[in-house]
Amino acid sequence: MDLDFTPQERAFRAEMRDWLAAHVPERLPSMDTRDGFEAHREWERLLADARLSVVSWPERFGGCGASLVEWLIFEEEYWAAGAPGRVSQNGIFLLAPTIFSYGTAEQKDRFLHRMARADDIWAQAWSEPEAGSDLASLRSRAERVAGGWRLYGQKTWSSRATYADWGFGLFRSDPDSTRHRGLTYFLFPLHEVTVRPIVQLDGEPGFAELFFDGVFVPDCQVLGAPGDGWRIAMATTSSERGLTLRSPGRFMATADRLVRLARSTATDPALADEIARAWMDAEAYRLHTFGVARRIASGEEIGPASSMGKVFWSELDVRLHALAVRLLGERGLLAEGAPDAEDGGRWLDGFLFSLAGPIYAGTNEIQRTIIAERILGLPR
Amino acid sequence: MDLDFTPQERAFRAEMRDWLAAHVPERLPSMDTRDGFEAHREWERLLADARLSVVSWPERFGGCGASLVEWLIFEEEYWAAGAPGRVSQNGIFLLAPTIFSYGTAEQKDRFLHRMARADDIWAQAWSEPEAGSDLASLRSRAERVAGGWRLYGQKTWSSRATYADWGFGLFRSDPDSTRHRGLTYFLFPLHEVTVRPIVQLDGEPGFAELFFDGVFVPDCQVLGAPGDGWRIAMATTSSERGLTLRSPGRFMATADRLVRLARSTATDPALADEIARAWMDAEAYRLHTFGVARRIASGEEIGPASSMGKVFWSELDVRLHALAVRLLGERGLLAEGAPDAEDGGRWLDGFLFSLAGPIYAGTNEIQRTIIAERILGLPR
Amino acid sequence: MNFAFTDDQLALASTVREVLTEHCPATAVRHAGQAAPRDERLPAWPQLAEIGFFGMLVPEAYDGLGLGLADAILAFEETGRAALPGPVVETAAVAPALLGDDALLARLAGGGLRVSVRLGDQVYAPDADLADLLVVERHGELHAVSAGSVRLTPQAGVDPVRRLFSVAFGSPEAVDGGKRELGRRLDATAAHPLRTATVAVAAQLVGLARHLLETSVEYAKSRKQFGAPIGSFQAVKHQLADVAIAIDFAAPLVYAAALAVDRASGTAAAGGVDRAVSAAKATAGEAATRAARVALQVHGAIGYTGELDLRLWLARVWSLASAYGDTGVHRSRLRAAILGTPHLTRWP
Amino acid sequence: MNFAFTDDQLALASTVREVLTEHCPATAVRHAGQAAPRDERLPAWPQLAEIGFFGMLVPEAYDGLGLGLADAILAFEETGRAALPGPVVETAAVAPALLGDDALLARLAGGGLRVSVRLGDQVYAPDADLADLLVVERHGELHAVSAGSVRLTPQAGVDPVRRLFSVAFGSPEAVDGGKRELGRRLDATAAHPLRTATVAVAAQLVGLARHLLETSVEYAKSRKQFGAPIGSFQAVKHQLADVAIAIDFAAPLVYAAALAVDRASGTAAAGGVDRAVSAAKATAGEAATRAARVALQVHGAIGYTGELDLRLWLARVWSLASAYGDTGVHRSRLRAAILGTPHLTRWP
Repeated sequence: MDLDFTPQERAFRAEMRDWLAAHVPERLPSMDTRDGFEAHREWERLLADARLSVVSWPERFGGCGASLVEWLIFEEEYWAAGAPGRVSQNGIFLLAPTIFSYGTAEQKDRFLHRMARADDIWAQAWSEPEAGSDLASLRSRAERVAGGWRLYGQKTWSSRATYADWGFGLFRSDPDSTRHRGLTYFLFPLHEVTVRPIVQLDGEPGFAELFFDGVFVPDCQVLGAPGDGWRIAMATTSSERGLTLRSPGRFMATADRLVRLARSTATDPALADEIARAWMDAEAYRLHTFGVARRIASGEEIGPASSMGKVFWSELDVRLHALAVRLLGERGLLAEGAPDAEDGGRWLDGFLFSLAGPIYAGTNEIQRTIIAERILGLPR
Repeated sequence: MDLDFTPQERAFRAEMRDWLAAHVPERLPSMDTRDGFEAHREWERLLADARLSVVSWPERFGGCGASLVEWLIFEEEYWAAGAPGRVSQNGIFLLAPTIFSYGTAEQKDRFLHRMARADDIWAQAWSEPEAGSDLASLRSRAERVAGGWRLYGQKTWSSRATYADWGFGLFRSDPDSTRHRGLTYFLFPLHEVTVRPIVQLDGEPGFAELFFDGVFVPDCQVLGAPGDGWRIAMATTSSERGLTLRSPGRFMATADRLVRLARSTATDPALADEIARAWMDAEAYRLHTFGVARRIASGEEIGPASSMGKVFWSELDVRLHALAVRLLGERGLLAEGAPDAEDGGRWLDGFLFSLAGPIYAGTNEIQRTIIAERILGLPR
Repeated sequence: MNFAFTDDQLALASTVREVLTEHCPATAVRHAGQAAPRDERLPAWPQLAEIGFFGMLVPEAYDGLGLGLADAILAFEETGRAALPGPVVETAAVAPALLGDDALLARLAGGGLRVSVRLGDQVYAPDADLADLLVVERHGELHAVSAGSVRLTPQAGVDPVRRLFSVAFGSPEAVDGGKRELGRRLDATAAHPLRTATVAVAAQLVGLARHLLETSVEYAKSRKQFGAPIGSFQAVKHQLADVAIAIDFAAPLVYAAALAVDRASGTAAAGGVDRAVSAAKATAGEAATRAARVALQVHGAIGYTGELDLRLWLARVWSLASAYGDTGVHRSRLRAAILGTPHLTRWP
Repeated sequence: MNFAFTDDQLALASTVREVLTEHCPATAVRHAGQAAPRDERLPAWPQLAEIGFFGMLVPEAYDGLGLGLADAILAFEETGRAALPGPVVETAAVAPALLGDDALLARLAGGGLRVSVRLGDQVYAPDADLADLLVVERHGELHAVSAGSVRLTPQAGVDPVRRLFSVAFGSPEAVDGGKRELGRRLDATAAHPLRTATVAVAAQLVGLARHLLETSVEYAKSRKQFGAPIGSFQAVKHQLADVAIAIDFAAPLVYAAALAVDRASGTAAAGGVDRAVSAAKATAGEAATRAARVALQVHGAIGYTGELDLRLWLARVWSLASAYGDTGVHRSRLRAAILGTPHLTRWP
């Protein structure tokens, strides 16, 4: 057991740090505005030119074949440099792992490189109005027609869908099926779907509703076998919950910013205590992730253990941001545009965003039940 | 609305304070030892001589007819004076309200005055090995015989039973009944029952198991109607959970002792913050109780609202003692008899005792469910 | 000793509640967060004026009701429950304490004068653009100025309804010179008005928390997941029960603080009253913050959006929890008061 | 970067676990809390000596295994899981760091020397009556004395097994004079030994917490109330899940602290290592304390009594959580280290 980076890993870190120092732009407008979305797409393209948009992917799809530890290093440096949020993250972290595992050679060639270059930006379409946490109760359906399928129904909480190019989600392809059976995984262009933006707490349309009234999807845009969607989607949501989406770098950067803020402010010792603790918890999450990365690298299945990480990071993220808001007093609740807002209102944005953490990708209540039943073995 | 005591209430407080200052003994040995039990009985008799063992009872049963507010004042003064724990409390607070409501005139005359004088000390016998929180699943049974009943079965967690004189509890008198129906409330002398002490965390037998193998109980020792035991016992457990047993005085005295301890010790500000908060919570519990007392005095039924108080005081009590233990560092875990123990080990005793609070008289999980279903109206 | 509200106190609150139910529904609150015209940003204000709401704490000699803060505390709680827009606390609770014996009091009591303040550690004046009169503490002195005579800079924040403004003085003449009525130094000190503001806001937080709990309970009864109402799951039940407990034990501290403020009114300093005020604000702020967190968790993603009005109540909780000292500030004051006072006495 | 235990490290822990399963069952722990004779209070000690446990951290030149703390950390975790009686950490982890290059090391490695310590802010020497050698810090100097040459006063506490003693020096000659072997001043400073003790105890707390979680899960599966196993109720599930999460995120801090101590061994002061040590102890102490609270809540009244052995594990958690600085002490050190350091760097 050690915590020493290899010379190669150290060199990789130095290279990333230099590149980011030279290229990270000033703060971009919100990716949930049209201009901001395109600005974020440009940034993704700049990353892609340096093969840094998907460092862990093979070179032929636009990556640079980085190891898991190198990916974690990249993420640490990325967020420490104050680089923009990733507008491509739904595709890269939720869909791509499924394409790598279950896609045809043609699908890989058609979609992955364009995704890496942000030529296609993807939106997820998991939830439905009556199926939030309970994905198995999906009702949107797919009808078999010559050469493909027609999609009907409604999806909601589709993040990025207002401005994205493509969407992915599950539809009930066998009308007689119930629960987990008979669901198929579809890929569809969003311009053929009716998209209704949903305004969030921060006033921007970070989510949208999608309405399908018979949009045609050819067979080549079905991922995996028809009826097998649930199983391969579970691999995807496990990516969403597990290591891949929530690298420690983001929380470490937030914790460091919080500590800098506390040092520059007169901080009550009781509040300072909570801040120090949150910083330490970010450290715990990092160390925990190094352990998980090691297990993944040796071929272990992480499975339900990823639920532990989900609960921990989502509650840590709320705490980090809530502490900053408290620390700033009345100024903590100022938004972008307010002359007195600290750091352009990023703390408030981050606070509101963090509150969704314990809800999405399986609420923390569901995660705790998964831990109790599938890890501890308690009865249903 | 006001928080001003009347001249009469202020005079009552002054009188109590003077009497207690003159009479409260040095710390008595633990009431869960034989000597300690008898020493506590003597103290109860001293209280009774001054009509202070049951201030709110009518004079003919040994009390002085105090109002509810006066009783709260008595309790504040009692605990602030550092007076001993009440060895008679099971009888006074759990059984007596039921005798007052459902007992025959003969039962009142026979039991209440002797209870007030600690001539009889009572032990509760609610739980059974397979029925802890779920009282309705009791299995101990009563068989009808000429002139009375014979009791069979086993009870557990009977507090004070090791040295007490009498016991009270529910037995299934209708063999065909299930759950809440067919239970009868019996009063029985403990010397006819086999008592096995249970050693607690603190090493003393605060609880005991009771074994019944056909002990005869005459009809005059049945409380209420046969088969009606559950209903009248519920009135009793509501007393245990509600206002009567857990007056704020005890927590206020603990909070004051904690603050004095913190003032005499170098206290980290983060710990000081929690201590100040716990003191304030004791204040909140006191104010809340003044409100509840007012509602009871105007004839309102408190009902499930008493569950709120149970959760609050039991968790506050744990916090108050855990804070003192933390404040004392290594000395916090010393027991009575250790030369360095603070205040004769009372903080550790109190800490261990407090841990039972969230468990007994209906676990706090059950209380939260009661609040959700019966106060908020959430579905079962 | 009678720690229960009188029939008069209950009747006042109930009247306020009826007015707000009719004239300040959620749609009006939502609209107030978008609307530009003044009157659309002040729903129910004319009706509240009619029932004497703005004169509750004004002496009868000036056409007010001559009540104490404790008499009015449930009425303030109702304004929180309804998330009533506008400088409610500043006009109805703070201004009477600031203006003292003053000709403006009668106008205030009649609902003809809206007031915003920036006192003590306050950084921004809330709803200052809706106020006729602004009272600002500057170098330890209180100045009453007309809203037009100072420069107000909007500081956009989380709450689109309760807007914050920084205040800058345009020209020296605007202060202490100007018209007799609107630009002059006040004799009052900020201590009592700040206590009043803090307790009235604490009451609003209790009201907000009650609304959030009720709304969450209703949602949990109707929303189904995994084939059952989510309110039938123990995890949801226990979170909501904890909110109910937090509210039930915060409210008495707020009511007791109102009594303490009334008793101390006029006297300069009283350790007991400041302790009671800080206990009220710290605890009410925490209860409401918890109610907000649980409401969001129970509602799930939809609570987060403009689809529901929930977000307006959430934003108000955050906004008021930080107003007049947040939980942390008041808890550190409590720490000093409780651990730093050699002879700690309880009240009463 | 390979933050996973090697096969050798895992094998050592597994051997220790097997020995403890066989020779230190719960009955032996219970008996150790009652027994007077020394050997009955030290179950599994001879067998642990045989497998070289007490020489893990002793250099090979002195017949030890020459391992680092990180190599042995899982073995210490196992001693926590079994609630192994006796001065385990003081003998196997602290003494090698204290005695340095010393003839006693070989005796220690062979299991022939039991050690207790009172260093730094420690008030009491644990299990001092079972020790041959006592190392006491006094006026900033470390003295090794035979247990017989000082006055030990038992300080009865919550844990009947891990007994605490105050230490008083009977006669001045006993110190610094006396026999060459047992009464002399040591060259070492307390910093490194204390770090080692703190991290080893943190590992024991993780082990205790794991045992409490397993025991509670088993009980929750079998105990029925309201017609179902209590482990099927969401409220119980979620409390146990939170314990699992707390342990899962405390353990890596403990392992990283062990690596940091090994890296810093020999050097005088290193901010990073002290921060890592405090993070480990604060977090492990809190995880174990939470495991104890939940265990008691899940077991109900019976967990509170001598009917089950649970109370021995509860008492050990409380005892070790307060040893070598409790969570509050270490958190205030962390606060100073994190907020007081101008250039905070992470390790590695």
